[in-house]
This record gives sequence, C-alpha cells and structure tokens, in this order.
Amino acid sequence: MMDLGPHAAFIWMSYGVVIGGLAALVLWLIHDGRKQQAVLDDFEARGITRRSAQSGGTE
Amino acid sequence: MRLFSENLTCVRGGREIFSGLSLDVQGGECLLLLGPNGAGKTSLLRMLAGYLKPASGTIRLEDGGEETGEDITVGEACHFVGHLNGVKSQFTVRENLAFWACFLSGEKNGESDAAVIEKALGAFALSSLCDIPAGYLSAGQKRRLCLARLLVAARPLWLLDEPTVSLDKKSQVLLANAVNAHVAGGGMAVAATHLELGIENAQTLELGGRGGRQ
Amino acid sequence: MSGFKSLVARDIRLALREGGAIGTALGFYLIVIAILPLGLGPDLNLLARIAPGVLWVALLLSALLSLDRIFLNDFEDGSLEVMIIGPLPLELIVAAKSIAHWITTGVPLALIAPVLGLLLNLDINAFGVLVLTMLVGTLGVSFIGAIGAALTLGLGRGGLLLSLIILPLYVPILIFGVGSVMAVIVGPSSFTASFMILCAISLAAIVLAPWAAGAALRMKFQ
Amino acid sequence: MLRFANPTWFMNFSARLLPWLVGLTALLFAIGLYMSFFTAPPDYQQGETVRIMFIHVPSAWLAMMCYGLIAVSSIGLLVWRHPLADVSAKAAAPIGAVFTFTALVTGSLWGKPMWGTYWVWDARLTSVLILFFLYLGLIALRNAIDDEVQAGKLSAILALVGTVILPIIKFSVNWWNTLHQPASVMRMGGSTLHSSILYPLLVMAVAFTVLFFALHMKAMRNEILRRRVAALRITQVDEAMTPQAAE
Repeated sequence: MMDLGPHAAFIWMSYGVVIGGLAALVLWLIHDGRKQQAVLDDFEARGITRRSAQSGGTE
Repeated sequence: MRLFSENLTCVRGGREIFSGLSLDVQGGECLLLLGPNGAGKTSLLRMLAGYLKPASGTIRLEDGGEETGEDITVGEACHFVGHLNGVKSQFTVRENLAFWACFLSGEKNGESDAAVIEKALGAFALSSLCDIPAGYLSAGQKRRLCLARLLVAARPLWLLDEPTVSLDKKSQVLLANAVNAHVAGGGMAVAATHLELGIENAQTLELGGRGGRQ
Repeated sequence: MSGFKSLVARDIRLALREGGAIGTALGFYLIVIAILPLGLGPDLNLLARIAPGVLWVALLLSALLSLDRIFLNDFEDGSLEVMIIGPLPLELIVAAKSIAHWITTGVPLALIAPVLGLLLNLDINAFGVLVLTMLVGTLGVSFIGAIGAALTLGLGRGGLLLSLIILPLYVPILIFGVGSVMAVIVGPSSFTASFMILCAISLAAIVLAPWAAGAALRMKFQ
Repeated sequence: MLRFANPTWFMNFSARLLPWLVGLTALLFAIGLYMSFFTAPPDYQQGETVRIMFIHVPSAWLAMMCYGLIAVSSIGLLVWRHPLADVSAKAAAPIGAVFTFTALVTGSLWGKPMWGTYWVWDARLTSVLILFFLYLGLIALRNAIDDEVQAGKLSAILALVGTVILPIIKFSVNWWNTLHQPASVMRMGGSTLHSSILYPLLVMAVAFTVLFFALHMKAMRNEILRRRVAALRITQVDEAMTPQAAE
C-alpha cells in the first residue's frame, strides 16, 4: 500500500466515515424501497388497487 | 345579500368528505345542515368561512343582489361559531365581549359599543354575570357568552356549528330568538345541528347521503 | 388600526393578569445566570469576560420558554380561530401578538439584565449598551420566535421542537448582540457597526416574520 | 423538476434512469478515487492529509446544494403546488443531513493533523454545523406532524425561512470568526489550487453530485411508494366501513 505519511490514520478514517455513511444511506434506501414494495404487492394481492380508490389522494 | 356556491368538493387527509354540493342562501333565510357525524357538516361550514379551500367549486357572497362584481370575501362578512368558545377565562364577561366588539367591528370602541354589549348580554341572560371572570362560568354560560359575540359586531352571515352544545332548554330558546331576529333583519344563517332549533321557515340540506359514509 | 391596538392591549393585559408567563421567563433567566458562576468557578475576571455572551445566551433561552404562549392559549380556546376571519389581516395579528410578547417578555428581560450583570462582574459602563442591544435584539427574538410558535402550534412536544427549529435562526441576533456589547468593553470592532446590523436583523424580522408565521397559521386551520 | 409532472410518470422515468445514474456514479468514483490517491501529489505543507480534502469539500458542497434543492422544492410546493415538490423536499432532507454530517466529521479529522485539535471554530465549519441543525429542525418538524399535507407545507415554510437566514448566518459567523481568531492558518482549498489537485477535486465533486441525484431519486421513489401505501390503507378503511354501499 502506498505510504500515506504520519497521519495516514486520519486519511483512512475520514474516507472510512464517508464511505461508511454513504453505504449506510444506500442500504437503508434499498431496504426501505423493498419494504414499501412488499406492502404494495400485498395490497395488490388482496385486490385493493389504486383504481378502486376514487378519492383524489396524492395521485 | 346572497351566499352562493356550486359543486363544492372537500378532500381532507386524502379522503373525500363530500362532492358536487351546491347551496344558495338568500338574505332573510336560514339553512339547517342535517346529517350524521362525519358527514362533512363542520367541513362545509369551515369551507364557507374560508378556513378550508375547496378541492373544486366556488363560494361567492354577492352583495345587495345587483352584480357588484367585487364580492366581499366570506371571512369578513361572517361570524363563525365552532366547537370552541373563544372565551378567555382571565377576563370578565364584559371584557371578553368588549374585545370582540372592538376587534370584529374594526372601529374605535366608543360609546356605541357599550350599548351594543349591554344588549348582547341581555339577549343571552348574562347581564348578572358581566363582571365575573369567565373562568368561573359553567359550560352553558360560556357557550352563551360565545354566542353573545354574534350580537356585538354586525355581520350578515352567521355560520353556526352545533351552537346548542351544552345549552339548556331556556338558552336554546334565547338562541332561536337571536337567530330569528337576525334572519328577520335580512341576515343569513347556516347552522349544523341535531336538535330542532325552532327557527321558522328554515330550509334544510341533508349531508352524508352520498358516498355512503355512515 | 384600532383592531391592532386592541389586540396588543388585550395580550398585554392578559399576560399581566396571568403574571405567570413573565414570572417564569425572569425566574429562569435569574437561575441560569446564578448557576453559571457555580459551574465555572468564582474567578471574577473570567466571569467579566464571558458576561455579555452568557447574558445573551440566557436571554435567548428564557425568551424561548415563553414563545409558544404567543399562539397556544388563543389556539386552544378558539379565540385565534375567530380572529383569523376578523377584519385584521393575519399578518397584522401575528405582528400584534409578537409585539405584545416583546413588551411582556423581551423588555422585562432586557431591563433586568444589568442587575444580573452585577452577578457576573460585568463592566459598569457596558450596562447601558447591554440594555439597548437587548431591547433591539428581543424584538427580533419575538418576531422570529413567532414563526417557530406558528410552525409547532398544537404539536405534541412542541416546546422541544420549537427550540430545535428556532435556536439556529437566533444565531445572527446572538452574534451581533454580543458583538456590540463586547465592542464597548474590549472591542476590536466598533459598536455602531454591529449595533446597526443588529437593528437591521430585527427590522427584517419585523417585516418578514409575519408573512411566514401567517402562512403557517393559515395551514394550521385547514 | 417541473418536467416530472406526476408521480406515475416519474416512477417509470426514474426506473429507466436510475441504473444509468448508478453506473455513472461508480465510474466517476473509480476515476476520482484513483486520481485523488495516485495522480495528485502530496501538498508541500500538509503532506498526504490534503487527500482528505477530496471528500471533505465535495461533501460540504453537496450539503449546501441539497439545502438549495429543498428550498426550490419548497417554492415548487407553496407557489406552483407541484405534486412532486413535497416528495422531493422530504426525500432530500435526510440525504442532506448525511452529507453535512460527513462534511463535519471529515473537517474535524482534517483539522486534527493540521491545527492539532478535532474541532476548531473556523467560520466555514461553524456554518456547516448550523446548517446541520437546520436539517435536523426540518426533519424533526416533519416527523412531528402526522397530517402529511400540512407537514409538507409547514416544512416548506421552515425551509424557506432557513434559506433567507442562511446567508445572514454565514455572514455573521464569518464576522464573528474574524473577531475572535486571526485568519485561519491554512486556507481550506479554494481557487488557488494547483491543477494537479484541482482536477481530482472536480472529478470527485461531479461524482458526489451524480451520487446525490441517484440517492435523491431513489428516496423519492420510496416516498411515492409510501404514499401509495397510505392511500391504499385509507381506501381499505373506507371499504371496510361501508361494505354494503355499492362502489
């Protein structure tokens, strides 16, 4: 590995924090997306589709 | 003076309360809104008063019949009595009414106000309680103080939401007299109520029939 | 305009008659200032140096306590609902209530500040400046606070949320308030410069806050 | 934003666009990281620690840009009543908070070797800290209100108030900083950079921006799904309430 000088620890730590933080965000977004999709599919299965909802709602 | 609105639709919290509703109240008429809970009576009244924007449809208050084109916004021309009384418990009955007289009518609270306040107190049998802090009043008396506000500032349209809440028989008669006097004087009133208010020649509008919300 | 004056007079009479609201703000202000030397140690010249900053921060926190009083009481008993459809436009109602809050909370806090300054060994010739800057600053505090009060009206733990939302917005007032007082005591910078900016912030708050708070209130009643 | 007219159209459009964005982000990051570690020379004063700048500056820049996006979405909601503006603002706030947080942490990790302490009240770091509080305030306000429509509009007001006050905060913090501390020892990046450092920084900045748009789009998709679930729950409740009424 290339020598990052005396403060290599700080460099790795800051890259670690950024990559860690963004990875956590990405994982959460993917998880949340799957969870909502699952609930929606469950509604679909039970025949309650948006077409039947005549209310204006947020569409 | 004429309150006119056509195919009003009200949507609250992603749910449609009522749609395609029209009403037309002329000067000197009283409209009673009947219907079960959740039928949208309160929503309609709040919409007429200007709190709620209708999802579709228009509300207009035409002044004096001839097309003046410029309609006064409903808010400035109406009294709205909701479920809450709008009574400050630290102030005495008279101070409460004095504030509303000055605030709602907008001009200096001069001599004329004192007379108006006395008349309003008399109309709702509050004269004996006028110097007692409102905090001591019973629920019925507070409701009467709230209704007395209708008389301290001249406004053509009265929007009353369950005005008879916590009123005893005698007070309901006082309310009916006040509304009759107001309507006889050319004013308009729209009231949502369950009890028979004893108001002569009142039209009724059934809400909650459509949409199957029981 | 008489509607405006009657609303301000009513709010002031209400606060005086109730008494509690003003009392708690002053009491809290006194306690925070009294506790600090216990925490930081009795070193007088340390206290003298941090006195303006501490007085200002404690002032902001005490004003924050009574901010939800601006709308909450009237919201809960229905008066606000009636006022909103009264002749007075919503923005002027917000302005009237903010001015009433300033008179019943901002001014007493500003007037009592020099007395607390004694506890912190504040430099005597800074007293006049302290009161002046606080009078101007609390005007901005009340108006910007009205935005927060309108936004968190009727919410569960409104008080906590109010401080989280509003304190960042108080940073400019705090910086220029303390800056102008420090300018008199030790000051590299001139007093008039920072004081003028403080006045500008408060004036901007007076003009802009009613619009934001009015819009928020209008939505609360839908 | 106006082109994404309605949620359904947006869902199809983003479903097609998202994979490309993710691919582009990965590519840009690969180039950016390679450049920042291998081609960029160590700084004559700071030595290797200058490499922290390649992620600190873009994070801070993204934090500001995200707040700008929230402000534009808020205007879109309050002024043009755009159906997707509220979704965009709600989706952007947490992402902005994460970028601000990473900017703060990397800033303080960079400060340690350079100034010897983890936190120094440098004007820019302090402003980013206050920006972080504004983000927390936005998220907290939105969570405290259960009625969705009201939550959106009130958060939009707070976001706009924040946008008006942000430059004043920036100005006052800078003024305050110069008052208490001589100009900070090391200028944190800036246009005087040598091209060998400027290019990696620009590539990383673009990489972060594309990443942000990918994250924001994904978050908006999730939010739209969440609102559809809520709408279906209301329909379910209504249908349960009136089984006998004809649909």
